[in-house]
Amino acid sequence: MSSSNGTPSAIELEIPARPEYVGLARLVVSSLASSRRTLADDRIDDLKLAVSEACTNAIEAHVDLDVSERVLLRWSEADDHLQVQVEDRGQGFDPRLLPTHPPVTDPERLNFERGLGIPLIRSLVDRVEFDPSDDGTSVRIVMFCGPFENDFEADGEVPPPGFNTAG
Amino acid sequence: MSSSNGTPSAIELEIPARPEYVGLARLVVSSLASSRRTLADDRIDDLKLAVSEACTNAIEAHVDLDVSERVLLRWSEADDHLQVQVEDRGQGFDPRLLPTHPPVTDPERLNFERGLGIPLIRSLVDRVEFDPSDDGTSVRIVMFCGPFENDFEADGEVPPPGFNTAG
Amino acid sequence: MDLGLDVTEHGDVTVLAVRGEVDVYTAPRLREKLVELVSQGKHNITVDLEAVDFLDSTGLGVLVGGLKRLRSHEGDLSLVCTQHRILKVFEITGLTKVFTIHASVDDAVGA
Amino acid sequence: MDLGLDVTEHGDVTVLAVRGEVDVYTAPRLREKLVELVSQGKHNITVDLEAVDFLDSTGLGVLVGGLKRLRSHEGDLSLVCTQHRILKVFEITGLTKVFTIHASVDDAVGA
Ligand SMILES: Nc1ncnc2c1ncn2[C@@H]1O[C@H](COP(=O)(O)OP(=O)(O)O)[C@@H](O)[C@H]1O
Ligand SMILES: Nc1ncnc2c1ncn2[C@@H]1O[C@H](COP(=O)(O)OP(=O)(O)O)[C@@H](O)[C@H]1O
Repeated sequence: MSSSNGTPSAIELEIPARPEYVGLARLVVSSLASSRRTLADDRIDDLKLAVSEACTNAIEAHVDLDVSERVLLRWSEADDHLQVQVEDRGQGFDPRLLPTHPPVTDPERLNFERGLGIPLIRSLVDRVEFDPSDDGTSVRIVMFCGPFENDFEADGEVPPPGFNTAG
Repeated sequence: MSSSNGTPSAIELEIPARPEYVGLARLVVSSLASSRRTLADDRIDDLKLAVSEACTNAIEAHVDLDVSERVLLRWSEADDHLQVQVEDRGQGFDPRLLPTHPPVTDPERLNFERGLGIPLIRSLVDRVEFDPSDDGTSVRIVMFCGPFENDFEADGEVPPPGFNTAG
Repeated sequence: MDLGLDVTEHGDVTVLAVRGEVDVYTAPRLREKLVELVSQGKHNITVDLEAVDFLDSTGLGVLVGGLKRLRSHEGDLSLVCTQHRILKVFEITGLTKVFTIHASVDDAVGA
Repeated sequence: MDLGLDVTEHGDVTVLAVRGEVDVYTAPRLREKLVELVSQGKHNITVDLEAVDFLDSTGLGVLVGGLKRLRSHEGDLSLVCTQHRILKVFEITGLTKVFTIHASVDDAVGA
């Protein structure tokens, strides 16, 4: 039996750090989120995409390392929020040092095929924390729900900070 | 990160020992099994039901114990088979001492609302081993697939040993 | 995980249509509904399993318990089931010999 | 997890209809297909996303890469998308201003 450090009601999914398992992580998260009646369908989609991006980054962080490394997804719930933690054993990174993209109207914009994941996560969920260490990275994603849902609901149409869509 | 004892390609799902999570175990197993192209749809259904029965027993084994106990499901694959292990921390049991049911034509048969799970598992999968200990029970379920699939395919219409359907 | 339970009357037959997954989590609701129907004097019940996606031994146990309860009232509990994967569970456990299994609700209520 | 990729020709527009989930696992297949089409001289491509259930940043990256490649051939890559949850991903990233997004394949090939 693996270590169940933390909340007794947590659910853990541990997958090999390989692209074919990101779909399973999405399936588990959307199944758990939809049994949580207070989370609207489009917020479930947001959470699913954010977790998928975090898992993709976690898997890519292992690319140059031992292929037998694994990614852990930990789901937990509280009265007013639910939380998904994605842990990897990669080299870590400094989220403050990520480049920002040029404005979308700049022809240079097309040179950025990458780097869309973290801004997406930031804009889709209510709270995200990146906790890189020498042992790997832990990404903690929080969605408020239950009685407090409306207070915290983000408007998905507004470009988040980190994107420059100004002309 | 939880302990990844064993195969690097294993997938682990750890759930609280509560009835509402058996559906998640089924979802994960059927998703993994259907990405394994060599397992026919009705065999996926068989595996899903067998794993569900094993998880139900694992959860029931915790009923009188600490509710914070957890059930671990471990999926692994090899060339010619896939394996699902279900581990609990319950009191264990001796599978050889389970009662057999009276013939279905006996009116007494209706007194057996329970005890259908393990015979179902035995009949649905290619191999099952119960490994009870003082620390809990581990149930190992194996389905052959890939090039060897047909050799081992069970005929679901034949009542398995352990059931007495004779008149 | 939802369990749908719809009751309709067809002459002296009460049809309980079940929808979704019947397992250790949802089976108690099926049991309660059957107990409730019997206590309302419904002694001829057909459980329609056509919209059931999954049925495990807990579900079988509830159906066997319902049959037993109805027999003690001189009644009966029959099933409607044509789905191969659900029928298979009854076949393996020998319960096809215990329950009357109809191919449709029409069959069941006309029978 | 399957990714469906169907190519049809509509006059001088090549429509690539994508089905399923576009993520880090499947996006390489989409990229290869786009590269293949461009190397066959198809420089006016519409990617139909109506049957896509999921699209992440890897998928966005492949589409941006395709647009860039086609522009360098004086061509274009446009999209067909009306699904709210897919459109949203383009909106958040500002890519609605980079791609021409049509409401139907007819719109796209007539345009
Ligand atoms: N879990 C992680 N471990 C190590 N580096 C990471 C992790 N997540 C993100 N990064 C770094 O941050 C960069 C930006 O990530 P992201 O915005 O998701 O875009 P992309 O993955 O397309 O590059 C990545 O290229 C990577 O260098
Ligand atoms: N994992 C387990 N831990 C402890 N006891 C178990 C376990 N699995 C099965 N058993 C015992 O075996 C019995 C028969 O199990 P089963 O055939 O699944 O029927 P049921 O669960 O309906 O009783 C159970 O009642 C229980 O006493």
